[in-house]
Amino acid sequence: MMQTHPKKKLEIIIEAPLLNRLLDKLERLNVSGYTVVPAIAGKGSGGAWREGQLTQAGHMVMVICITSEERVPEVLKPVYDVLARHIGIVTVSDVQVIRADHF
Amino acid sequence: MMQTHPKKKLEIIIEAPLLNRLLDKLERLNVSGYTVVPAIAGKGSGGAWREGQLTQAGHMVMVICITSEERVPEVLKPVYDVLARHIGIVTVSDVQVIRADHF
Amino acid sequence: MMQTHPKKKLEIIIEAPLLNRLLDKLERLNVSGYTVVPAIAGKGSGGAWREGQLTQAGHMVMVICITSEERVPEVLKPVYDVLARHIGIVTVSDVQVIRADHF
Amino acid sequence: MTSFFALASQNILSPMVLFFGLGLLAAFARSDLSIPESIAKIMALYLLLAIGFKGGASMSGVGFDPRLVAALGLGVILSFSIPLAGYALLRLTTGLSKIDAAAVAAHYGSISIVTFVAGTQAVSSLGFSFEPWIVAVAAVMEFPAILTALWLASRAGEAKHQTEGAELFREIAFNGSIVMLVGSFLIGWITGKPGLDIVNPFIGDPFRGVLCLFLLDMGIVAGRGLRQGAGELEWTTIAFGIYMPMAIALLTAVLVLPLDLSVGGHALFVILAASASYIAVPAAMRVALPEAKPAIYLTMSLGVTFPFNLTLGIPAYLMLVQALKG
Amino acid sequence: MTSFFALASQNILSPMVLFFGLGLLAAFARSDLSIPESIAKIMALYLLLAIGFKGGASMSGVGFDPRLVAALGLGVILSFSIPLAGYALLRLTTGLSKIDAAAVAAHYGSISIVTFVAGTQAVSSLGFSFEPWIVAVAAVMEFPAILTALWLASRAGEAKHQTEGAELFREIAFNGSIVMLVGSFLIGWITGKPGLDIVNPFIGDPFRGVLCLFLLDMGIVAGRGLRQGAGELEWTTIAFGIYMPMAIALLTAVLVLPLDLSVGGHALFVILAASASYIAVPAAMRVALPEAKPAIYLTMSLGVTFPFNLTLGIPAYLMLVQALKG
Amino acid sequence: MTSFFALASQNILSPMVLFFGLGLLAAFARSDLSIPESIAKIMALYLLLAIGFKGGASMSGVGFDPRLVAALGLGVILSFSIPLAGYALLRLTTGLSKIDAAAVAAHYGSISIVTFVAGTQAVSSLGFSFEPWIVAVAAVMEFPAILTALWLASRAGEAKHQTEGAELFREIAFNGSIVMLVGSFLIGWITGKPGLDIVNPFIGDPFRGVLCLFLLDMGIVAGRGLRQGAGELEWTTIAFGIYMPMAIALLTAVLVLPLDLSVGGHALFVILAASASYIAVPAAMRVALPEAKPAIYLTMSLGVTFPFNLTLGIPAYLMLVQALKG
Ligand SMILES: Nc1ncnc2c1ncn2[C@@H]1O[C@H](COP(=O)(O)O)[C@@H](O)[C@H]1O
Ligand SMILES: Nc1ncnc2c1ncn2[C@@H]1O[C@H](COP(=O)(O)O)[C@@H](O)[C@H]1O
Ligand SMILES: Nc1ncnc2c1ncn2[C@@H]1O[C@H](COP(=O)(O)O)[C@@H](O)[C@H]1O
Ligand code: NA
Ligand code: NA
Ligand code: NA
Repeated sequence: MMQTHPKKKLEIIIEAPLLNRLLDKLERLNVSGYTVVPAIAGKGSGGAWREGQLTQAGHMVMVICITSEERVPEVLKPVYDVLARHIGIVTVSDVQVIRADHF
Repeated sequence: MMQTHPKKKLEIIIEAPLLNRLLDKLERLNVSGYTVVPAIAGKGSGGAWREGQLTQAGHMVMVICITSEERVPEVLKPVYDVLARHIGIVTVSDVQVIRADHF
Repeated sequence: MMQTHPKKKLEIIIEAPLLNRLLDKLERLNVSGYTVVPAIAGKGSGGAWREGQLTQAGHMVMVICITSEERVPEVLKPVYDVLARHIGIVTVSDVQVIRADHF
Repeated sequence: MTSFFALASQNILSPMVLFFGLGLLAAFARSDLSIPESIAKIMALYLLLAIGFKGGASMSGVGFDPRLVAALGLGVILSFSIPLAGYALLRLTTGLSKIDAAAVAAHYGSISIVTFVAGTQAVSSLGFSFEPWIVAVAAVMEFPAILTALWLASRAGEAKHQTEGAELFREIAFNGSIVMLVGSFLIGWITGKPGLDIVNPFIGDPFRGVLCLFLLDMGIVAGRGLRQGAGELEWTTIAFGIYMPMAIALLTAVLVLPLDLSVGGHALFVILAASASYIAVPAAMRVALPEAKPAIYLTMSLGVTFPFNLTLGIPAYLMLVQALKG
Repeated sequence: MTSFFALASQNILSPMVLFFGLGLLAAFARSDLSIPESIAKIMALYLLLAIGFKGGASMSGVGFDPRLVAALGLGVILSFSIPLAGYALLRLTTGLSKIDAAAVAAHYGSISIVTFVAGTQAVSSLGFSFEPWIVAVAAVMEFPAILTALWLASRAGEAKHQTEGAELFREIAFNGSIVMLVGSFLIGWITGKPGLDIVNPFIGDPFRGVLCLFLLDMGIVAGRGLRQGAGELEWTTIAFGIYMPMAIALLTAVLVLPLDLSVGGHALFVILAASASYIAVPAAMRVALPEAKPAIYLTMSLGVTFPFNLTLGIPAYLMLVQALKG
Repeated sequence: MTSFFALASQNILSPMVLFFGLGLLAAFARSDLSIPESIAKIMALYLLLAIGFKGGASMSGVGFDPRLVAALGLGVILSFSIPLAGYALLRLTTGLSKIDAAAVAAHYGSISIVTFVAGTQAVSSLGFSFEPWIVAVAAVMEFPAILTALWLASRAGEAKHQTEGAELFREIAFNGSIVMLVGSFLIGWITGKPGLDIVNPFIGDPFRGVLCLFLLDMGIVAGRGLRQGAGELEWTTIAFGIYMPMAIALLTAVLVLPLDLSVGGHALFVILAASASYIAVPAAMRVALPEAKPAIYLTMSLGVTFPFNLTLGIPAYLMLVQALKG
């Protein structure tokens, strides 16, 4: 059987015009990595949106970041600062990974 | 340390031509929000598909919906009705969120 | 209340040029299904990348595969072989599904 | 017969058909050649815009043609009734389930706009002209066939779409292809020749080049479908994909005779009727008859009937009409 | 007035405006007709490239026009000050919050390049020519309005963007639209007529056809926005979307008089000033004033003011300028 | 030398090269200007279709040219052997690992179709014509270099791709670029002049405009790569990106002499050999030599060699060939 290691998965849904700032923050925090997935539609307290609005305003993307449990608080705080005034949500969940050295 | 709150994450993989109906259902259920992510390929009991088929038939999308534990059953039921005769799958998992008021 | 069943969710982030090989492997393993989601940007030990690089090299995609707990080890092993020399990460997490027969 | 070979080889050796063949080959060789989905989508809209606008523009200034009404009526009747015949044939000759037979039959009652476009190219390149409003016939034939299929399926007790009926009807009637085709037709009609002058450098001259690229994509998609789906089809089902369009063509060629269309218009009507949908109907089937297997109906219409019509069908129907019209 | 009706109906019955209307209708009918996002984006870049390049190319070889400097200055002043007036009016006549009023006002100080493009088509089709550098005025008017809005919001104590100021400024100044427009203008200027000959088959002849497709998309997007957003707007807010551009047009028409531009150039300046942004400003607002509601400002600029300008505004401003210039 | 400056500045002041420069600037200024990926992909396919089709069409009707066979042979030999020289140089002069050296060297053995296209524009604009089949040389030079790199890497004991060999070979041989280029060439050849007349309004006239847009995108991508990757490269590695194409050009210019091509054809052969791949080879390297760092080879070929060839290289090679051919 293959050995797995517990990690945390952060999923941050954020507006496209703010993506660059979030990624800059993550890089300054030295997270080991992240992956950005596009979204095509959504709804939240600010109303519904869907792809193809001419402007990127309101258009969301999802940032996935696998990190170790210990690092979660120090990452959540600044991420929250970027999101605070803007639209977006953050979830944290448990995952298992194979290569622990990678994260 | 930042306070987090337990929620449930629903992930619904559904055929694109049925997306509008599912979203209508979710809105009538008054879920606080959802995000739709595109898929580009997949395989299931109905065979394999990949992007670029001229028709949207068979093309899947993934709807992500964070909601409170209590609401899961009342959301699952009608979602299941939309999916029942159609192709698609639903998963539920545990997540932590920062701002509980949002959901 | 609707009956749910525990399953495992594999998420494999892998380079686009290798996607076909991974999918071939998964098919030979007879997994019941998978869904592929595009990524538009990312960062890892190999540096940062974003969409629009002319070549697909470095471009990642995410493969989501829901499977039963028992099957995880036999699937992880060959997936790991495809990834070993290449860039990519794998996570495993717990989910609940509605229709157990489907997986 | 020499004449048919001449016609067919002239048709097959056009850049459009050769690019379709290139796409097929690329798919069979498992090449990673592919056209991005957004491009395929905009090319499809472009073809609808161009064909609709040109049709509409050539209507303007022309007096009302009473044959239009008869042609529209005939188109609707054909679209409603072809699936009945198709369903019966499939149930008799193949092992398809009721629901699959109904779904496949719906595709043959509806039409393929790209087959129509390829037909206009073939007809024009032989020097034939055609009634501009024939494109309106294409629009009305798109969806009656879907209703017949739903009726067949509900009679078989397998579709329970009562509650969703109205919504489904709206979705089908206002689907993007129909709105684009009819809208462009009307705008072309309203703006006439001056309007056409404005958009012609976009929809006129480059049209056939875009068509080549679109057919390349269709070849890739059809080839992939064949690779995956062909093994699952019985030979009697595959045969249906060849003889059904020919039978429809024969029937339609005769039924259209009383309308006294030009040779080109007559041939295009036949080509329309003999073509099988692969965009609008599959999408409707997923929503309305999800139990029907897409692998079957997509392989049939896109993998078997479309290539047949594009290569041999169009010249054959053209010869048939020429023979009939003396 | 007959003359205005003639002008307006000629404008409305152009293929461009009719395709915009088709898009609106499709959205209202909840059709699934849609243009892929990547296509909308490349068409927007194409329009900027074409309009910039042509402007630049017609500058080359022409002696320096001192009125250019005055026009640029006037454009900047208008872009800075229109939001002040807009903000005051909105606070007086509507229930919008300070932050929403500032955000909406910013859109009216900035410009809409597609309104400008539609204006050039209307002006040219009536046989008027215009100063080629007017497109440079479009470029400088894009973003001063954003700064005014930020100042208004910070005075209202609701924006705290000190730390991000420099980064925000860079983002706004180098946003894709401005880089594309200014860059193409300069390349057109440098390469002149020979450069234009090279790219003209791409940016010249097909231009109006692409514009039709782009306006179709804008109609769809505007229609969707109206369907969702209109209910949430007071009628005083909606009225602002109509009378504000007219007021700006009147003011600008007079202020531009001393520059002694051609009728076409004068009218285009007025059209620019009266137009409202829906690409650059909304994106800037999301970053800088995220508390402002996009549903309000997008519905106003894209759903109310853009259609008004496209259909009635442009011919009205043109008549106004003709009247003023005698 | 004045003549070189004249040639180089004429080349650099073409809209194509200026748009590339605009893209570079936009990336350096961290502008959000970007071309959607699907558009970049379809423009690349469009360029391959156009260049292949035109080459093929001008072959048709022309008697068989025995020099074609010799040229193809020479192209294959160069593509196989250039990586050997490149590998040796890189190992001697830079600190690159064996695997990185092999990967970088592979890029210089293969070719860049956009450099070739830019070369045809430069050559034609000076009034030179060229052998139409030179585009076939481009096709055969695409991938032998990859095999050499794999052999170098396996000798270094770092690649273990035995099991995947056949699959890898198929992937490389049928990659989308090659299928599109060769397929269009053959379709052009089969359909000849009549075929060209059909697609020319699509692939002919707008070609250079599309090329401008494509080069804008390449500038953006190259600029981003340089911003991220340049810091990580030693100056000896960067120098290789400049002197290696010049050395290849010199060698090729001499080796091609016995073929007795036209000045234009000779120059294009040299441009092909001196160009470095940035689409097909990187993708192959990711699959076959994943340990090699993409940041290194992409920055080298796209960030250093491509801009050098586009601006100074092409005119220099052209002058070299003119001098050699007397
Ligand atoms: N409960 C939720 N589940 C999933 N996505 C959500 C949820 N709430 C909000 N979102 C996403 O976040 C965006 C902004 O949400 P909001 O800030 O509530 O307007 C929405 O457009 C959705 O894409
Ligand atoms: N086990 C699975 N894991 C992830 N996605 C799946 C799975 N099974 C099915 N899917 C997705 O759901 C679609 C329909 O599945 P099915 O209904 O089994 O044909 C497939 O095309 C996949 O995109
Ligand atoms: N910690 C992480 N969280 C999410 N995605 C990651 C992470 N690390 C790597 N990735 C993704 O995997 C790709 C390759 O990672 P690497 O092998 O570390 O270069 C990156 O470009 C990211 O898209
Ligand atoms: Na039919
Ligand atoms: Na304005
Ligand atoms: Na080379």
